[in-house]
Amino acid sequence: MSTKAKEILTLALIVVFCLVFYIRKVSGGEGIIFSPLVSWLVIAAMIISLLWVLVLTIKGRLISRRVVFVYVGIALALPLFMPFSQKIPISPEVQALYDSVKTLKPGSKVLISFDYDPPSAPELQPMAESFIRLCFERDLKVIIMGLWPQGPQQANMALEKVLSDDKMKAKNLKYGEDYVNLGFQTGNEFVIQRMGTSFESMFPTDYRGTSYDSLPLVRNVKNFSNIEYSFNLSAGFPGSVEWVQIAVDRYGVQLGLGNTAVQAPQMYTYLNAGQVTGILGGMNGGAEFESLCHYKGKATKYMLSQSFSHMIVIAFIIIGNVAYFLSGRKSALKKK
Amino acid sequence: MEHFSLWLAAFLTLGIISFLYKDNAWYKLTEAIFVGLSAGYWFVALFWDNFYGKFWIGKDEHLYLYVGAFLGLLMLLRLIPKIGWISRWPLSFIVGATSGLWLINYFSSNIMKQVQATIMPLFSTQYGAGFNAEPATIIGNLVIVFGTFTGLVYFFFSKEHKGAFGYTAKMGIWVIMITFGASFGYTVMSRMSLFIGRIDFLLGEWLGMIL
Amino acid sequence: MRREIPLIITGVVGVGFLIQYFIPHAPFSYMSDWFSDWFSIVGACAIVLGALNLLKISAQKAIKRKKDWVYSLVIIASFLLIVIVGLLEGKDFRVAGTNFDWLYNYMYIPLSATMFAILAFFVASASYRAFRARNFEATLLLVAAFFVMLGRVPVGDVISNFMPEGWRLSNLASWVMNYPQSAGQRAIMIGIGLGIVSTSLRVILGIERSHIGGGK
Amino acid sequence: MIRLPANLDRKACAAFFVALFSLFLLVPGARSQDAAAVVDSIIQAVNPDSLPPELYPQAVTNVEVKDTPNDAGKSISISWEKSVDDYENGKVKVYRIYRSEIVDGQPSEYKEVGDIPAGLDEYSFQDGNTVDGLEYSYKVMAVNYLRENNITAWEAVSVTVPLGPIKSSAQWFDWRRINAFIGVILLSFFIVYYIQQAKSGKDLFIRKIAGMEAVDEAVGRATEMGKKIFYVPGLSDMDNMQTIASINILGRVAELSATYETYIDVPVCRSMVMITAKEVVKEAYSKAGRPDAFQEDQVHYLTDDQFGYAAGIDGMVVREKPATIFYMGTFYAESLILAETGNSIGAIQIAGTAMPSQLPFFVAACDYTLIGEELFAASAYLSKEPKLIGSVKGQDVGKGIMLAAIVIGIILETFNIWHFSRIFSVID
Repeated sequence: MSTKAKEILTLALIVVFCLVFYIRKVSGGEGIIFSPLVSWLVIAAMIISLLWVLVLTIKGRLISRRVVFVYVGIALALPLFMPFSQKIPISPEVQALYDSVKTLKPGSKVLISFDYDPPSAPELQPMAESFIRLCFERDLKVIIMGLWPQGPQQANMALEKVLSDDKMKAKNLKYGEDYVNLGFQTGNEFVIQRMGTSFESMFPTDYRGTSYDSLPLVRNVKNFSNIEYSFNLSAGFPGSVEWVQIAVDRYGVQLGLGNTAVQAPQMYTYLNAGQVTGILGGMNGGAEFESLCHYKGKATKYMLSQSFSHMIVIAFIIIGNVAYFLSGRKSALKKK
Repeated sequence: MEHFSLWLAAFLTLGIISFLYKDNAWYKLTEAIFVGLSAGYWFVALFWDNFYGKFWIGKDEHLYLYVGAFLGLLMLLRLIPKIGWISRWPLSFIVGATSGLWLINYFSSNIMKQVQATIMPLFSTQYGAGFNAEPATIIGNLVIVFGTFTGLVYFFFSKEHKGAFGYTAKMGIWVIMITFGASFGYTVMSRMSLFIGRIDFLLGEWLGMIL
Repeated sequence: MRREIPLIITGVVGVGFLIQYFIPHAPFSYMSDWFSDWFSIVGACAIVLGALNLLKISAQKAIKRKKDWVYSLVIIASFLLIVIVGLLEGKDFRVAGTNFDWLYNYMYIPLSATMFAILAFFVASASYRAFRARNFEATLLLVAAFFVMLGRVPVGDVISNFMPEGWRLSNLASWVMNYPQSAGQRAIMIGIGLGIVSTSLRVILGIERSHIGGGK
Repeated sequence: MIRLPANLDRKACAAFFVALFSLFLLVPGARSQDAAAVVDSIIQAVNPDSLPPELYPQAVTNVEVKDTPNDAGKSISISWEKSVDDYENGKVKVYRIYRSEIVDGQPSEYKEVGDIPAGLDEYSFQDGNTVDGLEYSYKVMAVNYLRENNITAWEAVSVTVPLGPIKSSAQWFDWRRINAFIGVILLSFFIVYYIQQAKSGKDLFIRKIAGMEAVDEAVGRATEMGKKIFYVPGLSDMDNMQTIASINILGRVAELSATYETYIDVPVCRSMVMITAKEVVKEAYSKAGRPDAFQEDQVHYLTDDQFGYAAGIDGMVVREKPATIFYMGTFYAESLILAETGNSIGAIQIAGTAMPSQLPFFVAACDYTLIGEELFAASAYLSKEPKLIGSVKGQDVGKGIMLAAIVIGIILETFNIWHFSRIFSVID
């Protein structure tokens, strides 16, 4: 069969697969979950095939990029159907963040800045949800804003999720009194700088168009000195670096960070220098925070996929090095 | 419409993923849509957020905004080839302002702040606390001081990296390599999470396979 | 004059924005705010030039029937589609339920989120290729990455369960992140700070002037 | 082309220092008068009959109101020590600050300007909403209350006597930043000094920067293979020093490729960068003596969008297969998408960025990487212009001073001699 024919066949199979499952979903089909036996079989099959790849490599046949891609895809997708759960160890920087929130008195005002957009939501949305949940549980007042245009929409999604919980419904939380969403403002780090003198000048209205003055929660909040704690969910610029440099360094704000795992390493210098109280790094940080808050959210659910994908990457690094050493450090292996 | 929306989103998602296999017509189509759509998206966003939201609404109250509009106008003179060189004026303004602001901001945050954080008592938890640090902290402090010192030596440009100086610089690049390794390792995790998000869309929201 | 005036503007404006940091009094206190607003407005004007450039090059490609010219038409069409929808929508173009919002949610988001997400694959293939113990530096990179990668997921602690509390892989990963990693970051940051100060000064003093271009 | 007067640089240096030092002249007359008013408090119970007296907390003590120092005005600071009833589950739940404008010597109505929940040891509040020049009077209240289901059952309030009158004003120099001021002047001095040294003909050494060493070879290879060079100037706009540094490097690389008669393609994602890069490449071509070879479309805009830009460049890379790719400037997550795709077609890749989070990817996937500060020194290295090299020498002296400060400081602090790190403090 020619390559072209193979490609068309594969494409057709994918289309059929999608159609079958889509029709199944539309007609009310439930999600799929593997039984433990099947799960173990899948894992065993993956290990055996990896060993096979190792054998091939030792024999001198290097695998192509595409094979690596297929393995990564499988390692990320299949664990979502497995019924296992795992214990999550808590790292000190997550504990520190949780503790610093716990020491706040009920009624304290917490400013949460949503500085990310949907592409980074898989990592940051679970943190947002569990942080807001924690604030509400401890009767803290939540003020939301965004330096990224799509941030406040993400905040609304998180709020909706948290408030739909029965425990939260019982608290009878009111918009404007217990939480408020000030919306998005352009100007990147300059927004933070100007908030140092006046919140109202940057957010004359909230995202619904209600004027700042008529929101009881923020009416008396002039600037950072009226905020007890702030939390920044950040996926890049403008984000944590700007919050630390301006809000912390210039206005002495107490700041906690929720970062994508890419950004997190850079933030450890700030943690060390005492500029931030704690860091949630990546989906793992989110899962740790969820377990501190005794809540099973999406971060916890996805941790299995996460672990699997790490194992796959590590496996390939080992395979790559085995091949490298067996080839007598020939530079021929350097490319592909 | 809802079916169409989901299938369209899935079509575009899979189109990008198909690039992993090889460059193909599907990817070329999605790439073209992406480039055109995102350029247009930012065009609209900048028009409404910056031009309308910042300038048009605020111009009567804040007269200084006219300066921005004037600079923008000078920039647009580019469209008239004969006097296009005037657009260098707003550009020099921006470059000048950026240099001034960055000079001082990075001096305080990257130099002052980081040097301050590096200067610490090695055997105490903080200045004046006496020799109260635990062995792990002391080792940590030593590692930080050693790493920062050697790392900075690596960045010396005006001295040849030879002799003792060269060895120090070499250790500096080792520390930097460890830093890169750790960052890389951390990022592997982050990147995996992102694709989990897309799988959640494809297999969950679209095909309804995930519980 | 084509070079002098820009040089003078750069120098004067540069010094002005440098000293504003030390002067809390108006108008210096407003300068950085002003600049942010001005820059936003200039950016909004400048994107017209960029968009015209994109349209021009795509149109040329289509007219000359160069290879893959059909895709150039797709670029033009999708650009015009979202711009027309967005401008007709008015200033509340982002509100949920608008046509712009639909384009955003069902076209823009899947595209950009997926482009972001295929990094998962590139990161794997890059590690497969790059993490080889080729020399001492590469080995250090490999070892640090290895510990952090394992230590940051629960599996790491399952493997290192035999170690006493406080010495498991997750603790080790934290230690690496907190100390050697921090040290390296700090050296890089101080270096960057010095580099930026020096480059800014060169620009302000007019020694580095290639950004101004040439001509009379 | 008009030549610049040779002494312009010196004039510019002089002007720069005059501008900096003239700040000092502004300073003396502008120091703030800290009109501080310390008042003992007297209990003024609100509605004394309505609640049992034991519910009332003691009022706060040692209240101080003053114009917030080192600021742009419009702000008054109030600080106080906690009430004796401020302890865990004590009688103070919250402190409220009230303000009134003084008109004709008499305070008008007091209105709440802020509150702080109890539970701290010392309190300070900044009222950032005053009008400079007007006189104000303040009161601080210690409040006890009972609240059930968001409804306040009762409140017991103890108030201080009116504090003031007090005015807010703006200052001409921020004394908290005097250390940064001196530091910037010192560092600038060294840089300018070595620039002068270099200009007067002193030969200054600059070490090899591996990535820049390879530029010749990389451009040469593209020429041999008859393929293009891509130059990607990163994601940021002209308001970022990395982009400016990248544009400077572009000037040198474009000149080189013009000399070798190799096509350099610059896809950009910001319109202003496009304009600047066009000027730079055009100038490079005429410097190389081939002004006619420059094409307007060599520098072209794709999209402002991060991943749209990455998708576009990926497509260009796999279709046009450039021999050499430069990535210089600010990069975020797209760094690895670009570098891996470039690697898959076997291009020589030279990267440089000051984004610490992206450096590892470039190091892993590219042939050469400029790490942080090297990006800023690269244009000096490539140009070999004495003045630029002089500035690099000056920045090295700055680095030396930092290293010395770190060593001395650590010795002083470790042996408890002096709290040295304070002089680098940039907060307050």
